[in-house]
Amino acid sequence: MRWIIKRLIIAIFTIYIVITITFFLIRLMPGNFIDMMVYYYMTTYGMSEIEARNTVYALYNVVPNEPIFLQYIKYLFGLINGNWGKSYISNKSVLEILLYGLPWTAFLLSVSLTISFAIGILLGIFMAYRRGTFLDSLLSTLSSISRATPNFILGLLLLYFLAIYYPIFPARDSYDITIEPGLSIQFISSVLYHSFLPMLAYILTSFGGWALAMRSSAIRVLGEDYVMAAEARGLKPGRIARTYVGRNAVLPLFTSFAISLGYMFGGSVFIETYFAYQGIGQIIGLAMSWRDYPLIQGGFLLITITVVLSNLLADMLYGLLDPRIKRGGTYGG
Amino acid sequence: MVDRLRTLEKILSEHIYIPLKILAKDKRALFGLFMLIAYILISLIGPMIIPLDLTPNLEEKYLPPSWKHPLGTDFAGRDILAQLVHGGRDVLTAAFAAGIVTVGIGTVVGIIAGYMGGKIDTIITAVIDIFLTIPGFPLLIVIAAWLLQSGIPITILTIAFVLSITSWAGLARAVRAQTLSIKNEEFIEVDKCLGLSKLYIIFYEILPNLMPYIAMNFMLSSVSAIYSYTGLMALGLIPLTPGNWGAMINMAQAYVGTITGAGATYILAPSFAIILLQISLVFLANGIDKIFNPRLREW
Amino acid sequence: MSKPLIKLENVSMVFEIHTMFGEKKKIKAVEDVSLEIKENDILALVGESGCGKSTLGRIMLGLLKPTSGKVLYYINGKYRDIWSLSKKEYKIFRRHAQLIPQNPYTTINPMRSVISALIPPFLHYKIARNKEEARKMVAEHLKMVGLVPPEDFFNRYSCRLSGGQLQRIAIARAISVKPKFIVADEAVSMLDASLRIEILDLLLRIREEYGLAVLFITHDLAIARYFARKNKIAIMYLGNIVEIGNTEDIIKNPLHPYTKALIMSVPIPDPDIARKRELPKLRSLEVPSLMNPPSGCKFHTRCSLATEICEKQAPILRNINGRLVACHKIGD
Amino acid sequence: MSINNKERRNEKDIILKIRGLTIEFRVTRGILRAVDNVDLDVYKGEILGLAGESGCGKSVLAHAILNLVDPNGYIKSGQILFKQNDEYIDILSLSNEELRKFRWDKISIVFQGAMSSFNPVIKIKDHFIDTVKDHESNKNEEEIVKIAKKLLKDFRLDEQVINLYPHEMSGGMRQRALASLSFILNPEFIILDEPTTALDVLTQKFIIKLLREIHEKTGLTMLFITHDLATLAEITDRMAIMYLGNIVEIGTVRQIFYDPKHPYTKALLQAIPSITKPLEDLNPLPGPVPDPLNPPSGCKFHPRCPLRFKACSESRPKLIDLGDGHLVACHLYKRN
Repeated sequence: MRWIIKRLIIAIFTIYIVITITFFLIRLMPGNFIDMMVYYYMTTYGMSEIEARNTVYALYNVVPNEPIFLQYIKYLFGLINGNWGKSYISNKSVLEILLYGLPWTAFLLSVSLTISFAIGILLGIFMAYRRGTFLDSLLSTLSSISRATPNFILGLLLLYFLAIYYPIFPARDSYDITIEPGLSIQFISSVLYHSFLPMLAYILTSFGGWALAMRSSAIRVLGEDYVMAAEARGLKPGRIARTYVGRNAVLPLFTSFAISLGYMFGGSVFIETYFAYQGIGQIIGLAMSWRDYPLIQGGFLLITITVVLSNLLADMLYGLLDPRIKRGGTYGG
Repeated sequence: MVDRLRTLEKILSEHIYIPLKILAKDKRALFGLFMLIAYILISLIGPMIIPLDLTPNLEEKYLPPSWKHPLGTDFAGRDILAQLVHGGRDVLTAAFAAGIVTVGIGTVVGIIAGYMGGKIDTIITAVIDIFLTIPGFPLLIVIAAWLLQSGIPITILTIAFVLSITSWAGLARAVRAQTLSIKNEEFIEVDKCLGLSKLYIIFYEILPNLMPYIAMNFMLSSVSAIYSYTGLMALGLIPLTPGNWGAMINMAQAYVGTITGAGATYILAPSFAIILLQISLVFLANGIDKIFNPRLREW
Repeated sequence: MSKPLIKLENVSMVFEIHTMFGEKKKIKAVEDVSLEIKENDILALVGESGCGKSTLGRIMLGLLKPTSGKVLYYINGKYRDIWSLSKKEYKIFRRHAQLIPQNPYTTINPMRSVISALIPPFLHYKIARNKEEARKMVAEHLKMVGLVPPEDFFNRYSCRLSGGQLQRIAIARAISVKPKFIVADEAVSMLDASLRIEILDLLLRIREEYGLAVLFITHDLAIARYFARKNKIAIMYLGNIVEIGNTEDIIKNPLHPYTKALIMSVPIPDPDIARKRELPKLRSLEVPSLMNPPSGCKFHTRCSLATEICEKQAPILRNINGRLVACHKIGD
Repeated sequence: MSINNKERRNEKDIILKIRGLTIEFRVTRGILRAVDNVDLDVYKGEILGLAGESGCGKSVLAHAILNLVDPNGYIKSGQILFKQNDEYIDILSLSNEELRKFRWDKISIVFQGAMSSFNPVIKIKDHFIDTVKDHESNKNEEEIVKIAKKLLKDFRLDEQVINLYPHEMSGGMRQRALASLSFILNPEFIILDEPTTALDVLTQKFIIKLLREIHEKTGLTMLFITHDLATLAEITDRMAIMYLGNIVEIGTVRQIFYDPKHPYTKALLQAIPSITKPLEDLNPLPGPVPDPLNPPSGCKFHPRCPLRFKACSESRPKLIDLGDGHLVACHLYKRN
């Protein structure tokens, strides 16, 4: 229990740190960002200085001549109350824009992550059992290639070959916009059809990392005495693979969960931009090219919160799977 | 003179022949090593042989591969191979610089946390945990956006530094764990009894055991640096460097020729240049333990 | 006999363990131990795993600072607490007290060759003026511990050496700085039975030549008897010394109930004798946890003689027939 | 006690026959022959001790009886014959499924590292349940738990232990739990691979006594493997001594301890300190242990043997019977 609380505290602290970074990055770093922005608006859009200044202050929730500490507190409370600032491109609330994109990204990533994790684990345990064979070295090579290929390049190639050169799959959008969104079969199949290539890009570039991690973890477990003991007891091979090898080998993989999810979220900026898929990634990509800072920061914050929460979930799952965490302590000597 | 030659022979055998012999057992790592060397050589020597001419020559645009243009030409009739060769230096410098900075920060922080222990360790571990959870690439975008606006020039070194901010924590954690376990080994206790200094213990006892991690992480940080650097450039989120493979991808996307298929090599060439480099680094990283492990050295 | 070289006065060691879930636990590894080792003498410290004997050895070497009590070392004509020595004096103590650890495979760094692990002490104390001289000294020391020709061993790593060879290297490394006091912590317990006597004989010979005082830590009474045949044995149980006396006296006539049980349990390589021996009478088989040790005499939960007083009051070491025993039930 | 049992053993009482067993391992520097052409008989109802120093192949040999070999090792040749209904079946030629069903049901094994022999993420109870279910699928969990609790009690463990995870028990408790697990399917033969090595002396003594009691009560055949000759003196009926993959001597426990024939056995017995033996009787074993990858020619002990002569380096001696069932592999002896 205390362990969960500790993880929770670290999670909250991480989010707090990220908020603080985004706040101070803009306000305290050299080059006086606010003045720069005012200058940018003046030159780019031909505003007068006062006009530009007011626009910038409004966009970033800045009250002029207010002590920085007070601004900071206000910023924090603003965030908690859902006031994440306003987007400069659309003049809409940042949180509103992001929350529109979140479900699409969450859908894309969670399905891709689940599938690649599952493929990786099965492949990894298979390679571990067949280690040293030709099949193992072939699959390891494939996994290394998967691990090494940048997802944006694969996404681009898939887009180029399977959507543009041979238009088998749609090249843009998360669903056919002529279909009314709803729980109709038409809509759902359209969503799946549109998400196929982006998911493929994620899965093909991330299963390899899991597979290699699982392979080495499973090889380590296969060398453990309890696996040989299980074989000696005449347990069925399936049971040994699942309860003895699989379960113990999966445990260390949970530690790399956050890193991998963060990596995939990073990739979403590319994938969603290329496929014009209306998730957070595309929003951030657009915000970046428009220099829409409130939106960029909001997006970063939202991604961080998602990653931190998913990580907390992974930690809890880990606690459930590993009794050494759940019940610590030794009985007797 | 003879003595010097003998030393040279010893160094060659110790640092080149034996590692290669060991690496030869792992075909993939050997492939990775040779490819990496090839990339470095091409980036160093290539620009001297193949000149880069960026003046547009619209009569020659979207030419298919030929003897004159082995990889064809781009939308402005410029040789693709020349751009590819000239861009390598930029990518590799950024990658290795990021690798060095990452490894430097990660190793120092990890050793301090692991060796000192106590409160310092608790604090550093918490920082490591936080940095591991913060999604690196999105943070990179925020920092890049801020850099663009703040007037700080974006050079390869700033990029390397920014890339390392998001990737040192993984190595620091591994180094810390390793340091902690070595610290309690009996040979360290014996060293302490013999009165050998902390610095001796860190440099001569702990560091050699960390070398595989350090070398492996150097490769892997380079991999993620290449990913971020070329990726950001491919999306046009940071200023383009002419010839940089990411920049080539960016340009290729922007022009219709690649969609019609006439300039396919313009998008394929840099893509495969990046993929192949990444694969070589990953292969080498996976095989690196073999080079450093004395158990495998003494056949 | 000669004067004590190192003395422990009421030394206790409490470890605070932070489990990975943030809980704090206290472990009393060593409790109120007083003993001394004379110059050029051997004390065998016998106890089962987890009784605190290794911790006690680390305390005597100055590797661990006891939470209470003093470690006194005879230096420049006086007994001085090793934790309040001047820098110069500490350097002398540091050179005098050395360790031979248990696991031969971790006595030198597996990533480093034999020569690179053996040279630094010679240079550190300026015993050798340069590397070349240090190499010669390493060769001499390797010869002294029976590794010939020494040059064959210079560039080897621990993975290519046998347990016996590595333990010889550990001895060579410990004596390289000409110490006066050595803690041998289970120095032969990981070696094959056939090698043990050989290494013990080597250690005895070196001890004789150098005039070393040795704290010989082991869980094996037979080994302790062999090594400390003319000297003393101390028996340890859950952080306390329960009995100290001359080796043969203790083996032939143990007084403390724990020592008795221990001696009755030692396997004997003689089928006729082994099968006639009885199982020691114990109230319980479970060794209590150090995190939650029994009150009074720590052995009372298992002792068949235990009465009320044993649960309430911790016995102190008393002199009984020229031997120190900590038991309420003996000698009255 | 069967210690003075001098009767000639009957050929048909042999429950396990090992014939010409050779096991090799692929290691970085080459091929290591861990078990080299070994013949061994185990009689029904006896406790046979198998002794040897680390790396002599005794554990490899014992594990091979259940056809368990590390992934980098393989059984090169030989037969392991187990008597079932008056017929011998070769364990090494069983199909995977037959082998799986054979294991634990006929022969079970108690491994050295009790800590690591349990799956850390499941309870003790589940180890019993998994084992029984994969052999006799008709038993329900309650029945299994009931039997398991009884077995744990036989080994003086509290019933509640069954609900603990392995890491929640002490080393002595785990070792006893592992021993009770080996009885769950009522095997005919139990292999004990250094079952007491990691334990403290008092618990060790207790477990030895307990095993002896159980043996006398049930007449179970046991193979007891250890590097500690002293422990074998207390528990076994017969002993086999191994050196570098070969069995060099087999005899009753009294024959081995009071009348050892092989020079290695003699030297080994002289090198073990004891609290009863006079110290002057102790002698270190001469010479270094040879590199197992390059074993000496002929008799593998000859470089260290004080009695070696020309034939010793030329041909490998075979095990010969000296009468009384005392077997020795040494050129000093001629067949009786």
